[in-house]
Amino acid sequence: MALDKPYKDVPGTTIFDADQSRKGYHLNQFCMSLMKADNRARFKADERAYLDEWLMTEDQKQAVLARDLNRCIALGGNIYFLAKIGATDGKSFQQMAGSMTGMSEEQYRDMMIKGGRSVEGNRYIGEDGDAQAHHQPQGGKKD
Amino acid sequence: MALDKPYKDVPGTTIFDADQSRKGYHLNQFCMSLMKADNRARFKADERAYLDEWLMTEDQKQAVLARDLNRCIALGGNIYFLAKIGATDGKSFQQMAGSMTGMSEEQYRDMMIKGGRSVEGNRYIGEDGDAQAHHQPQGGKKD
Amino acid sequence: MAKITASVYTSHVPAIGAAIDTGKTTDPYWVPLFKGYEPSRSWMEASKPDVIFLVYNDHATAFSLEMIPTFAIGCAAEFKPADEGYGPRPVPTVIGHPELASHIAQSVIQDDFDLTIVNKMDVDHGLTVPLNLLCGSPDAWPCPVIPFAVNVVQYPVPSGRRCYNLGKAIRKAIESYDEALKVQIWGTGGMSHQLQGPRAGLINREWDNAWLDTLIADPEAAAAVPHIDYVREAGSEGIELVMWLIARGAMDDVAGGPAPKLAHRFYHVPASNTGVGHLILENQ
Amino acid sequence: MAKITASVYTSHVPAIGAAIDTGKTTDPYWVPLFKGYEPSRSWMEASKPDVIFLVYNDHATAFSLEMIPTFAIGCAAEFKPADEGYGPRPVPTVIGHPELASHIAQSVIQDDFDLTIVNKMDVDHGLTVPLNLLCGSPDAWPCPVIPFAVNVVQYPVPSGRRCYNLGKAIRKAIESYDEALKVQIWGTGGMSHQLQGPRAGLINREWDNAWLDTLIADPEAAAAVPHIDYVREAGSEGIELVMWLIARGAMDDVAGGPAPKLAHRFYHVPASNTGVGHLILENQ
Ligand SMILES: [Fe+3]
Ligand SMILES: [Fe+3]
Repeated sequence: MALDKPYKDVPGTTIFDADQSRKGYHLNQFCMSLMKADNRARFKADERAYLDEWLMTEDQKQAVLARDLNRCIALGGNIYFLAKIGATDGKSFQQMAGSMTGMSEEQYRDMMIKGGRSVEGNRYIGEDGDAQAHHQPQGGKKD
Repeated sequence: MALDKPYKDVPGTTIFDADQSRKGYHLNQFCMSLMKADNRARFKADERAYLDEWLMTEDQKQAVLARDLNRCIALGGNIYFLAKIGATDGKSFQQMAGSMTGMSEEQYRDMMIKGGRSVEGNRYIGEDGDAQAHHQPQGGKKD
Repeated sequence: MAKITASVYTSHVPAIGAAIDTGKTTDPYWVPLFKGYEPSRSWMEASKPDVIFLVYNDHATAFSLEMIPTFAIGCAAEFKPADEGYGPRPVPTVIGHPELASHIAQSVIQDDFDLTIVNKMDVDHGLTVPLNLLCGSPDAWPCPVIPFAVNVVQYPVPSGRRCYNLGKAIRKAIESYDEALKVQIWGTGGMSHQLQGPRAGLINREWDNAWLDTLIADPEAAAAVPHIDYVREAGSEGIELVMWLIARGAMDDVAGGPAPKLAHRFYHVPASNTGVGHLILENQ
Repeated sequence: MAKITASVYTSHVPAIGAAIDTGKTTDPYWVPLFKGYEPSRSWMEASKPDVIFLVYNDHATAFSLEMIPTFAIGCAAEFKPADEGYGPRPVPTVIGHPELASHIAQSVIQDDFDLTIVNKMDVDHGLTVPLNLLCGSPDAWPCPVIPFAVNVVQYPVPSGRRCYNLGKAIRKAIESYDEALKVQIWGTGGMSHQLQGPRAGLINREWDNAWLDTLIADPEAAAAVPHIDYVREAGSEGIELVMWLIARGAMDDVAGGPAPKLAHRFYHVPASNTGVGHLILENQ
């Protein structure tokens, strides 16, 4: 691609640039529609039917139905748009953010109270911080 | 006013600046609404009723009903917005522009075919060109 | 790498579109005008670009008073002809070039031009009339088009100098795109006209032609012309000419290359209320 | 002539708004945060401005992907609190200052900043939470507010340097307004936070505090920080800090005047996902 992307080497992070924006256009515009109370009610009443009104890919629709925000972001979603789904579900930003880390709500909240996630080991892909791919999923699943 | 307006000394000319835009906001937004065929039909069916749906001043409504474009401009209208009224009436831009000069449609068309209005005497207020206030109305009314 | 091959300049009078749409191009009134564009259509067929970067202004069509962007770049996959009040013009949908448009947006925003990115927009006569004049009335436009809208409706509008410098930044952006595309940049609008008030109908043939001379030979000087000169000499809507400076600023000579070749020049009065000017400049 | 009396900087976390709206400000979790703003509320009462120029970012609220302005200035008479998905916040309508806003728009556009002029817009937590933090929860905000929205959602976002230079131009504009208004300029958003992906929850207390030191003492250096440093060190949403540079660039010392007085400084982790920073700088 022709866009210069110096931000590709940051682990666990997707920068919402023009390429992502293009990929996620209809997904994000669907999210915007949830800023109207009427639309939130219609979405809640029949999520699938509401999603089918939008020119989204089946993958995007499945990711929304599963509330898989990491997948939504991979498919072009942006967190400020996706937050409208969380708002519709009555979730806080902390619950939404935490849901992307593989940690339980409590684990994530505790991490934040203790000062948040450390940047050490999480600056560049290939270091050994907790946000690196080889430490996924974080939190509970120790097997 | 705090805006610097070097264009105030040009005769027969209103520059659409922030002050004009504020004054004409609802008038111009009414004009924009005529870009939808349904709205044009509703406006034509009952102009007064349609205008009453907008937060326009009575002066603005009267100027629209009278198709007095000079008055519309004095009240904050901009020609590109006002042109939607002319389009609804099936008028061309030449007919609309001509209607503001006090000339007949034919007089205005003839002037244009002959090369348009001369800039001589029409650069600064106080010169003696045909667009100066003391030559108004131009065209037909020689009394 | 992509390359700007030529710049095209033309007025974009709505009545020209109406003449085309209603089959009046052979009326005596219109014959001299369309004749002036015949060489341009041949040139266009011989010099077909891969993409046209088309600078125009929206005439209170896509942008109401709710939001007025100074510079807006169209990054969508397509743009439909707008209903300006007469119904949409019967011309093809404009196919965009989202990848190049996004690349240009990224590059010039990082060069301190504060663009508005537009992903949904209908395009009005300001964009479609120039396409007709250079391409005729085909079933599909010959190549993708990136619409670039400049605010010249509500003051303050950008200065000529700002537009000229933006052209330089657009050139840099296009020439850094890693695909070998031939790109034309078009500047539209103008020349002298006034559509409002007792001074409506103003045309200034001498001033228009002198401005064309300057634009060709000394674009720095053309870029230095202040707004008030356009209003005073070329009528209130003559201000549209600042858009030509974006195209001119993108030419090779401005970046130290050779002077462009003047492939065509045409001037005609009147088209409806307007003095029509037209230039084709080729990079050498 | 109008005068910038002070600049205020603060994070604008939505959870702070939710804590206020649901009466949780005295919960142990929130007490330290609101305590940190107590001196600010006293200061605000003692230093009441005539107008607040409030720099913030829209969080996909007023601006969808249809149109993304880099810089948007609110020129309307009023701005309603937006429904961000939870229903509108129960806070007062924001009263604008159309005359001063238009004057600033005219001045900075002529200084080559390509603003989008906005005459209709709802405002989200990015604007209303800072007002609550400094003014409490009154029936009406204490003075008119000019909302100034910066795109930090879709890349490319404006550089820190561009924001800083815009601050200088805004200062010049305000100081040329011919009414003796006391104006505060606020920069909001940040500090370190990341709301997305496996790296969500990142906070960098050391970096945040070093950046505050730099912003106060060496704003030129703060303005030179590239985007990638914010993302890497302060999380993907840490990029919001570029907005603080607009306010900082508008202070007297940047234009050759004396250094500002640090009236208050506060830092707290966490508010929800975010490292909260807050400064008040007074012109001397
Ligand atoms: Fe035009
Ligand atoms: Fe924010």
